[in-house]
Amino acid sequence: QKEELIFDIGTTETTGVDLPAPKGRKDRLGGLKRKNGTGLPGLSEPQAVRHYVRLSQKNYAIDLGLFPLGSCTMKHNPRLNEKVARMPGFADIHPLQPQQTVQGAMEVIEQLEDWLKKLTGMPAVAMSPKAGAHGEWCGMAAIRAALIDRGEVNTRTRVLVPESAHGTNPATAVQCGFKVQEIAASSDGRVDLNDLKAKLEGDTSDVAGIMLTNPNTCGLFERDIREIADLIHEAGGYFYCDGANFNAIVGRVRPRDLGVDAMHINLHKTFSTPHGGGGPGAGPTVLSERLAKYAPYPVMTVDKRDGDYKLIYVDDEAELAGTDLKPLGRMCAFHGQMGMFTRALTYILSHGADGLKQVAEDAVLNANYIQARLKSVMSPAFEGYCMHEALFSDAFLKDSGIETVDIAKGMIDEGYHPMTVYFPLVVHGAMLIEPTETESKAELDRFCDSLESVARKAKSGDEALKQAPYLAPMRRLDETLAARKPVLRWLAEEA
Amino acid sequence: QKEELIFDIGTTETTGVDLPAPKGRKDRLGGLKRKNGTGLPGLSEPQAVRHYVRLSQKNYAIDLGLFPLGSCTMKHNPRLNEKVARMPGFADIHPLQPQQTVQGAMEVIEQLEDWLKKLTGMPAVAMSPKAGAHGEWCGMAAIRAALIDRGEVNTRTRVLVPESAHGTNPATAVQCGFKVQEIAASSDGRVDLNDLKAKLEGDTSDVAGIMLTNPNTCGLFERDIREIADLIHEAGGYFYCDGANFNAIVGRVRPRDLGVDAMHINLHKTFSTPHGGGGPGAGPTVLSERLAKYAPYPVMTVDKRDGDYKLIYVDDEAELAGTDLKPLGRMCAFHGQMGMFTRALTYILSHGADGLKQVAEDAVLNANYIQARLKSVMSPAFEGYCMHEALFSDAFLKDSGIETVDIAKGMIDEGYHPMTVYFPLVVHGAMLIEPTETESKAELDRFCDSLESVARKAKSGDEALKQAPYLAPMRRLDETLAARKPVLRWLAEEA
Amino acid sequence: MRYLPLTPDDRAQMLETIGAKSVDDFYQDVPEFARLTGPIEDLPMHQGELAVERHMSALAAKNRTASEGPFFVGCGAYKHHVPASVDHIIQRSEFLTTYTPYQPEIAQGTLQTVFEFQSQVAMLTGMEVANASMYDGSTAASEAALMACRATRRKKVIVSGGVHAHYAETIRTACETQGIEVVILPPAFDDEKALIGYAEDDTACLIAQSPNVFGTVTDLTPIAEAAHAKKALLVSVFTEVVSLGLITPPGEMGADIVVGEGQSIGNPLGFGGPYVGLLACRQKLVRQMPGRVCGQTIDADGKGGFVLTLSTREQHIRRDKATSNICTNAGLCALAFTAHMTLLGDKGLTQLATLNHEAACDLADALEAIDGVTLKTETFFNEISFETPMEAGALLAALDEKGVIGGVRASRLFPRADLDNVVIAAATECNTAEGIAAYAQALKEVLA
Amino acid sequence: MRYLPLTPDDRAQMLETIGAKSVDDFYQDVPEFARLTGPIEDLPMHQGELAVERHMSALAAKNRTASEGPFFVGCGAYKHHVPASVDHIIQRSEFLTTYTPYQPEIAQGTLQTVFEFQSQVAMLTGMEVANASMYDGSTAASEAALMACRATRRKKVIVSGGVHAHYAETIRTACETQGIEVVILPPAFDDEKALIGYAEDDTACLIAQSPNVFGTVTDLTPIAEAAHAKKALLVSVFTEVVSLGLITPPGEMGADIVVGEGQSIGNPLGFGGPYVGLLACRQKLVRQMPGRVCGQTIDADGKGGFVLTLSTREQHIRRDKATSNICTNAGLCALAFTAHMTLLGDKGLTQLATLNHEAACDLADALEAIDGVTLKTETFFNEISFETPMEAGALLAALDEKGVIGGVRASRLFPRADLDNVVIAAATECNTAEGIAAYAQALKEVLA
Repeated sequence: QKEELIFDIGTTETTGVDLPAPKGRKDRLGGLKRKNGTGLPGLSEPQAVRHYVRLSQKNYAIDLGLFPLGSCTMKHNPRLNEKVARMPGFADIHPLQPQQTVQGAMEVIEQLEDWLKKLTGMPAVAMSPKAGAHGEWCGMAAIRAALIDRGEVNTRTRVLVPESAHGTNPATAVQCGFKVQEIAASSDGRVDLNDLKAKLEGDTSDVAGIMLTNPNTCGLFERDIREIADLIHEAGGYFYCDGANFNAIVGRVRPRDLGVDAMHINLHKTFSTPHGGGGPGAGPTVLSERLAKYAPYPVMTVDKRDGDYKLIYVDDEAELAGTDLKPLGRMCAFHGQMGMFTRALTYILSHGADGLKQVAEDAVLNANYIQARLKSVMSPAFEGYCMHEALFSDAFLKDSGIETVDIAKGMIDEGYHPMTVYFPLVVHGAMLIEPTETESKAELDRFCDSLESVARKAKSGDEALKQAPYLAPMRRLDETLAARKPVLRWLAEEA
Repeated sequence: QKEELIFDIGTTETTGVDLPAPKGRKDRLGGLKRKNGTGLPGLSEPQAVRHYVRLSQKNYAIDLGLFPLGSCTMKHNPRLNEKVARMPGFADIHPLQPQQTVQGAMEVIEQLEDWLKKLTGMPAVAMSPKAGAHGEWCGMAAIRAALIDRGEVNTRTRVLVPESAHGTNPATAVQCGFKVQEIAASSDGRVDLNDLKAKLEGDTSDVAGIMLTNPNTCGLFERDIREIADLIHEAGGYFYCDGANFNAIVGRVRPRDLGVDAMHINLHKTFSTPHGGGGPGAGPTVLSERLAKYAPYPVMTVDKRDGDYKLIYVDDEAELAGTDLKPLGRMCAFHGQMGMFTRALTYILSHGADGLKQVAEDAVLNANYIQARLKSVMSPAFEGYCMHEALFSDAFLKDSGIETVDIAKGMIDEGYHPMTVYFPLVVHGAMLIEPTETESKAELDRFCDSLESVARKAKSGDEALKQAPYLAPMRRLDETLAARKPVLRWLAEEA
Repeated sequence: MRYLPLTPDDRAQMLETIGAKSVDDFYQDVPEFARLTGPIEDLPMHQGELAVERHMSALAAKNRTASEGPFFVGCGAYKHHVPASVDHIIQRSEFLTTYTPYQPEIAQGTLQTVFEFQSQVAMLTGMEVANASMYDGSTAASEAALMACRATRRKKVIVSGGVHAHYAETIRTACETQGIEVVILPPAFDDEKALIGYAEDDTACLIAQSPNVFGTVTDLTPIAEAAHAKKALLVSVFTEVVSLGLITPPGEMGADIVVGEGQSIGNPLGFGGPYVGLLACRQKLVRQMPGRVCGQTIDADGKGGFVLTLSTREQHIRRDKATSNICTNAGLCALAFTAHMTLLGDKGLTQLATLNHEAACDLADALEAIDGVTLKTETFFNEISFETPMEAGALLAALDEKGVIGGVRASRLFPRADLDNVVIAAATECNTAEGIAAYAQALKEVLA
Repeated sequence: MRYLPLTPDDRAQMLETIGAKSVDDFYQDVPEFARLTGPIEDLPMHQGELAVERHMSALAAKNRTASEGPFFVGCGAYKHHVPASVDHIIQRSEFLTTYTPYQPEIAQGTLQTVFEFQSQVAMLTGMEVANASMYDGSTAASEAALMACRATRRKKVIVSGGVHAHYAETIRTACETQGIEVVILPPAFDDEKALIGYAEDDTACLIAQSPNVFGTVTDLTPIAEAAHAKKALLVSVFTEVVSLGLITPPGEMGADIVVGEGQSIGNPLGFGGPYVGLLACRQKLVRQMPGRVCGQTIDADGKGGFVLTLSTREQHIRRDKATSNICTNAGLCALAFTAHMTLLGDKGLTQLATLNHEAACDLADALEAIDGVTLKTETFFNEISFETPMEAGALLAALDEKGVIGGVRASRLFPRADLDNVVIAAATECNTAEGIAAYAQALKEVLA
């Protein structure tokens, strides 16, 4: 059933709030009072609730079933985390109220920092990045700040990025003023070490660093990682690790031990803060000894007199005096996604050091189980075990006339959200399946049964798949039309 | 999609809670420790959340659309009410903790009592009844207590009940030790005043009272109500008014002015506490001067020394000394549905005296609009305006081969919950439609369009309706089978 | 008004369609003298959310919550931890804002959870069947007494002195209106077996409670045997459902009807309600059972599903011949119970019950060790009674001043001189070792 | 572990299916020296809900909430009342636990709300198009600066002295890594027009804020004209979106890109985040716009629906040539914004904005009347700045002792001696007349 837009059902005279009547006093707006209404439609509360509840039912969600989007890590969102985030002591405090009145909030930040540092083995963490890509930006900006300090910022501009990387990696490097050089992938889905070596031969005085995802976007652990780190360090560069897949190794491997200089952590992936249809994220970024002092504002310190936590908010020479801090600047107003910090800390304390290790292990076990169950029907992209996600190519669809997208849409009719498709780019017609640790074996079996059935239909060339889905709230949507004639907002029909 | 039972997906070894390990100390259970496990299946939190979220989507609800169940009053449940009920100061207090520590809770009760008394014009209210039927029981028990006081409990045993009454009325009368005598309905859907007069002619020394719903179950106001009240009072009996439909007159009519001696108020109907798939209810019962002193325990008083609220909990001569109270006994442990009181008071304060009046008027306007829109296609049961619900008979289905139940199931395929059907019993194939005040005109129009379309199909004898619904999560369910071979619980399959 | 979608324009248009001048027309059947013209006097007008929330918050802030400090109040309602996911589930629009599942095709969510609830209650209590829930434990108990009278066609009920006073009074109030004699034995710490001597040929049922209101756990088997010897029934009551995770279920001890309070699982203290009454019985009594019941069946396509059933017992069909006048259950509270119990499972419930019992054992140890304290309950689950030389109300007030909410004075339930110095105290998984130590220390100081 | 469904049996069976001995096999690519054997040291083990909730509650209790007493802190985040239904909506499982709508057929709920959001933002700001939201107002501002540079192919950005210090720093940090020159004018209470003199032929954009960080409301028209005369753009910033309910929208004053913080609508203070950045612009700039965008289309049956679109601007397609590296929006916060805005409508928003402005006027009146207080903001919306003879930090601490949280010392944002005695104070619909009187009284006492 179609749900109309608020613009079709609301009116500018309707409102779902009751406010006291204004007193009607003279304004002090300096003649800038609005002359025209906004035109915004209002709904009464019953209408508004119904509108959004009905719309919600048009969504698939992790609470409804397996959500196997590879590299997105859709896991169960514990409701305790939501409850804690809504405690007035966290939800109803202002970032600029006197710091003595928010010591509990700063303790939350301190405790989360402590966990993140210990889990990664890193000495410092910048908490303010607002999402994973923002954390990448923070890490690369810290490298840039270090290069400024070294007087090499104008010369060291080359950043190596594997071709299998998330698009955010090259985009971030460029946003931070670097130039991107691609590294080829090896046939086993990892960085081609020879290609890397070749690119680091000779003059490396232009090398700023490398951006590497590990486990990588093929769901594989970069087994040469230590050698790669050494190579980049020898070349005078820094090792940025994209921590998007940290959930596969948390509690089992510390990135510092691998030679990492900076790594962002997607709190929503590893520590289960809710995705909410595309955000908010949170991307705290851990930094090595070499980069620690460049962490951005605000910087948290402890007041030596009374042990209180204190945030240095802005570039203030007086405040920084006596420290060796050289903040790279500021990522955003205030100090990051506090609401995600409370959720992540709640999740972390619930799991503990033992539970987090189990999280990684179960995530990897689940992915390998899927790979094992499907390998005879579909085409695993690479040999051997995977980490937290199983990657298949479209080789098994050869000559069937069916494409990866059809498999995806076919899975919708099976009652599932599809896997990630056509990513990573290094695998043809890629299908990347990440079940996470919060799925039961029974659920995995049902999912594999469904995917197997769709794959078999596809192999047999079942034309019906090309029109799937049939059972979703909508049929296939025309994305080309949307891009060709963008309609990005509602407009009143002309009279 | 079928959702399996927890017994099929859970195991006794799985749990969705983490508790500290017991210390293993010697028990003091006197040898009564359980020898066998309960067999109860557990689920991890992700599994449990998914199970119940999936199940929820198999329900229709007011948040999804119009829910026109006549005499059930399904209106919007404001979320503020839910928020308030969950404030720790209300949710996390114990009914038996020291009364000095719960003065705020008692003030809530006092404030709600004040509103209920003023809205009904009655001098007293018993707060402990746990649902509407429980409130009826309370009112009839108060009448019984008064008759005991008059020494007439063994002689005055006859209670008059209209044939259109809810089943709870006669059931309650019998539960309270009375005998039921039916009063016939008049052709205009009200009490047949002549029949009533006939039954009160001659010796009325056996008359205990009358139970009358007003507005009545046909959605009509009993226009002879004052005369009826006078007749029953002259006969030496009491007037119990079923307040199920108080929502139609709140703020416009005070039951005390009509001669009522006792009336329960369904908080969920008039004051929008959530129905929750069948409860919990709450049925505070207002009492006239003649019945006030028989209100059950607990009785709230104000401490004369310090102005604190105080509840007299049990039959305690010392506590009652100096009052004229003669409590009829106790309706239940503690003091009623506190969680519903906080919600109802929140709703009442939100509406205020002006808003509550508007509630009644809009509810009645909406019902009359539906009646007006459908009267040409369907058969209004009675002439003239209705109150808060519109009643139709199945006369328009004559010779079509289609029955009321088919109309109901047909409405499911239109995306609506059906109206109340086959009630009241005095109307053949009754269809009782109550939209409530929280529906917009646009929603009413859509509903009327759908019902009109189903009614037209029915009139034309469309056989497909007899198999409806087609589009619901399930097809028509076999209720006869369920009753003939009752399967009321899961049982492990025998090995 | 934020909850009223009709606009002034809508109202005018609708009146026109109806052919009425104003809404006053609809109220023409109201006797003229009773028609109110404006809003009722002496009551405030509507207020916005901010104002109402402030008002209610201020009232809430006047109460002291059970989480604010050491808290040992039980006697029929218990402070337990409820997982946050339970509240998420019951706040789902589709559960919160739906009605009694009269149209099963679009109510399978509610119906399946009720079926799960009934099954869980039957398994927990060791009984054959259970209904879809009652208002609370006390009304479940009174319905059980009436049910026993119907089943035995007798009119006499014996209630032990260990039954919660509110329950006993609720039973008496309900039964007496129907001419049923109710004998309530004097309060006794540990003498449920006193019932045995009261089983006579005219007895409909014996009503025992275990753990009883003072905390004592009792073997019901001999009581059941005594009842059955006279063709009477044993009604077994509990107020703390968590006890069933550790104690032999009433069904294994011969009870015919088991009733109790389900609040502890899934539901907050909430100052007394809404709670959820559990009622289970033997299969042979099922048609005398009051209240709503859900049963399995199939749909027109042969697919399994659920419906409300056995409604021929109920008031809406049987009217004055119904088994009871009940027409709701405790829907949402029962759902909370089922969701929480599903999270626990046998493993979690056993562990929870064990933690409760151990906390009570620790409390008993700590208090018994204090001069002047006499423990009155030899065996117990998570609640104990003790006597001191001090009047219990004064004692609790003194403890309160030291920040400890120490329990319930027995005389609040039973106004009898011999119980004036008795305190009933409960301990659950929410009571920490520090809290128990604080209780002992405070009590020692008060009695010193 | 309550969040992990696999049982030991499951794990064993799955390993067998896979043909692995243990999970260690899967980690064989990890260099041996880096393989951890047990849980990481010096970190606690898992805990139950009760324990974790207690821990977090204790931390929460150490903070003083904005609802506890008179509270006047603004400067980019504002205390407003959010209707309870907004939180209900964003806690719907289907909104809370879904991902970016990559599969539009099963994500129309998210997509349609995003379309409604984009439309609301465009209408509010008086602009032609808006994106699906940014991280927050400050990052929206830095993205707008970068966008202006791309659109004009220039590398110089001028930021007014009225722009929130954090915003200015965020802009500078983001721009400088790309070799863009950022000129930040010295802080000024009411001199957005100072920007006019800085518009040159190499200027990509002027960035003005109204209401500015001190509270002053400014007519942007002459600034826009100055920018346009040099073919530069005007980027307009706001930190209090409620102001748009009462003030002429930037779109009507010639702004080319409008960015701001949306927290005030639908979102709690939350100690600084997550918030929701708003970004709207002229139609002609749409392909330079960063971030996610939703557009209307039709499905295979011709039915209207929504999809993410214009993704060729984005990093996952364009990689190193993308308009930005952004790959999320503020999904849930944007939904909260949209739901709250839908409840308000034009009528409610106008009323809300008026109440805010009147509260600030009342505050200004009350404080101005005190000896020693100089108001520094002639025009304002809901925030004012004032100067006293006392250092602002000490002043606020003294107010705090009297129970009033009086605002932000300007030197916290701008560490400059000339601002040492300046306080920035905001008032909203949450500030009562009593609270404002309490502020005035406390201030009078402190300054006496």
